[in-house]
Amino acid sequence: MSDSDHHHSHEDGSTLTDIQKRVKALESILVSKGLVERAAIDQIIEHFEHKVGPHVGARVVARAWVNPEFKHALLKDATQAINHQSDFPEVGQHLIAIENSDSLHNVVVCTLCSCYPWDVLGLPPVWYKSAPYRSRIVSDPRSVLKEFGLKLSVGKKVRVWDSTAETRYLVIPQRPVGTEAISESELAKLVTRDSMIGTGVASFSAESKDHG
Amino acid sequence: MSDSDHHHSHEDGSTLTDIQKRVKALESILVSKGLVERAAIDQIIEHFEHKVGPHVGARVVARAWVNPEFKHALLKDATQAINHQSDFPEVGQHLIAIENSDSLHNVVVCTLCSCYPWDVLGLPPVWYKSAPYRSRIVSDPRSVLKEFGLKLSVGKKVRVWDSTAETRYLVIPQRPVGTEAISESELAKLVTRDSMIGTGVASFSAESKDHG
Amino acid sequence: MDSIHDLGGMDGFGPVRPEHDEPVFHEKWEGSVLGLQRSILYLGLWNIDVFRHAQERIRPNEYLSWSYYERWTHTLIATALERGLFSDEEFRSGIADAVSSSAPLVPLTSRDTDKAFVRGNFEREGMGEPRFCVGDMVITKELRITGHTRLPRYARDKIGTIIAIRGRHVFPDAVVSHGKEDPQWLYTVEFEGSEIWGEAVDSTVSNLIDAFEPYLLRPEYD
Amino acid sequence: MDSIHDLGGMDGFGPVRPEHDEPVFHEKWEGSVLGLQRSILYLGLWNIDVFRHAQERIRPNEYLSWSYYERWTHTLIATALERGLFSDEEFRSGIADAVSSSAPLVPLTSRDTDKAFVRGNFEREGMGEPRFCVGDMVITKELRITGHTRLPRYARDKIGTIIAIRGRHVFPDAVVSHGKEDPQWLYTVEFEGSEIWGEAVDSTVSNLIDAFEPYLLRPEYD
Repeated sequence: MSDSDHHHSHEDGSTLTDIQKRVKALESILVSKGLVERAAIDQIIEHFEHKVGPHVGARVVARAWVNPEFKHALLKDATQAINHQSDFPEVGQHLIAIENSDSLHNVVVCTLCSCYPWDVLGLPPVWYKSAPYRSRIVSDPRSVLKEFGLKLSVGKKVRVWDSTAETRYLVIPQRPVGTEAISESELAKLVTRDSMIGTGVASFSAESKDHG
Repeated sequence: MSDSDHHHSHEDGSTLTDIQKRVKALESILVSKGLVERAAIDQIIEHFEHKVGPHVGARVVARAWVNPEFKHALLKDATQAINHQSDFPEVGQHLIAIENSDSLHNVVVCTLCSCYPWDVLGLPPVWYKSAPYRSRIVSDPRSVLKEFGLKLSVGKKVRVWDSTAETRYLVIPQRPVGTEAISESELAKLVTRDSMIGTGVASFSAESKDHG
Repeated sequence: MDSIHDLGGMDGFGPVRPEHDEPVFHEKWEGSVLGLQRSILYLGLWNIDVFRHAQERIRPNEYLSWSYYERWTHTLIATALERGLFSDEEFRSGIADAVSSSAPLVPLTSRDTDKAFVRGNFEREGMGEPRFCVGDMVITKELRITGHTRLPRYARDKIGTIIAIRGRHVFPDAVVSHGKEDPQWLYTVEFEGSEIWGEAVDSTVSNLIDAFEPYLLRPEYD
Repeated sequence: MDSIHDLGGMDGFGPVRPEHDEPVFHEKWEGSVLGLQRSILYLGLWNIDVFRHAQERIRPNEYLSWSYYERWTHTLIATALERGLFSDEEFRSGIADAVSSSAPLVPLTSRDTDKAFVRGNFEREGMGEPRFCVGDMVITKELRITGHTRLPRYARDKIGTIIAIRGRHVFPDAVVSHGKEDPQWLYTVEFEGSEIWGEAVDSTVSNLIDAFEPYLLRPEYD
């Protein structure tokens, strides 16, 4: 496949682009050989479109905020802690929770490919898989975080975790101030995807309280 | 300038490619502003097409082979040594001659761009400026040299010179055996461009002797 | 191999561009590619390390020009052809040969897709103790191999500290080079940012990687 | 900056492909680009270091996809626009503004092209002695800067030996970052191949670079 494949499509009158044709061809031969079932593929798509996603991780974080015992277990072994809760979906081994504090900010990357805690965050966003993020977050985290609108205080320690093996990292952002009276399920709504990667923080404003 | 510039030319009916148009546009505005003279450009092209080239370096190497005093001076300060000879073209400062021997092979690269001793070798070949050569010759010189058909003996020392500053390196290949009776100008014909970069050696066969 | 995939510390790619309200898939075929990748890995002919290594072998200009799922598509087809999952002719025609010579493989069906959703466990029980303890200083090797490795260039030949032992895991370098799991102890190693980036980074930054035991040396002993 | 131009030690680009009987130029426009580059440098508005740094800022996928003279063309136009040699409007129209605001520049003419053929001399006389002697052991810095540098990544944080002192030369890092020549002593440093590439390289190989004094530290003293 060369560059030109992407630029000169539609020459045969088909409305499919070259990449679409290649994916279709791959699927066809695998189905024809009985190696892949179309219904299974549809279920996988359905799973990633509607079942997993940052809402899973957000519920985990919210519970950690309100339940010190769960948080303790989560920081010890996130996989076990989550799988012991009956109302969370099962997650794979070696999920590791890392906690932000007043003195420490954590941020996660995979410089070598695009490792990401799919179980709890769903599929990674395009920027997480992109060269700009993978190249710069390790050497210049403060500038990159600034581009996300996150300005860390000068003395704060920054740990950049590169997911180079089959361990997966979930950042536990700090609980926003002023949320003492808020329920666990409402707290989960404050936990953004980026806050669990470390490129954002969980935040709370009077306005969001009014609407909650 | 994006990729598509290169792929979608000729849409205006012109027979020029996009890159040709851009070069023409650059030349036009510079000439129009009186900053560049077309005749000077033509002379520069003429110079690199017909005046400088590996034949210059080859003559330097051949003289070093037959004239020990010149060789001594060349290895001490190649620029001075060459500029002191009335029949060589003038070369710039900081040309450095490095000599191959039975125990040492030298090879030259510019990993950061394409620095090359233009004065004595002319313009560098495409492969010298290419990513495969620049990336691999420093870390795996023996394999790369093998691709050039050059198999070095196992114990031979290999020095890989990366032209990272304004110094320029000219390899003095070993004089082939059996060339004792050959004149300096005939010897120069045995000195290839690659032998002066270090990706080749000067060689001599009975056959070439017959023709010489 | 140290190809373009090893991006940590490179400059020149411009700013990160987050997309507001990014959809899970930007085009329908991207979902199909994901489904195909999961289904193919389920067959067990090769693992995630082999898939990653195939990505590393994409030519650098294509690696940078293609989108993520374009890279996946390319890699899935190339690896399937390489490993004989189907032939060139079968791929072109879309029709399976009458006589299939491949080993009996159990495809992923819609009854058991759940199995494909929980991440595989790469930890392996075994004899032996980890060589390093939490708190130990280690030096990462200057490791240049033609095969696959998970030690990024930026973290080589650097002094760091073990902050956690993660168990004994399948060693990706071994899986790719000779198909064996050869499990190794896995550690999280922390480096001062200045150890890696020199004066370019402020003293509050540290970098952490997960490093397999063969990547690590004991200072002054090895 | 450590962009894609810093290729030493990267894998994945495939074999070197020498071309038999390669012509000096493959297409006529390539010669024009070379002539234009020489003519523009002759104007003295910027030097070769600035031109190199402009190449480094080409986006990596374009750097790898474009040919050498395509990169030059791009860089010449971009730098000329950046430095105000002509305006966007002038470039598009091909017509110089009636009133030119640029400083009086002396163009290279066919009478004196010889001057453009001898390489410029970047050595600068000056006070002071070199800090290192031939035979000294040195450590290269772990140098990561956002501007221009001529210390390749593969040769950073490595122990080597000074084998030659090359004089006091214009410092490229300074020229690009603040337009001053700031001359520095230049040394040729030799490294054992294993110091740089670990066990991947046999013991007969050594790597040499030309390194400016600010790139070098004295072991255990600095």
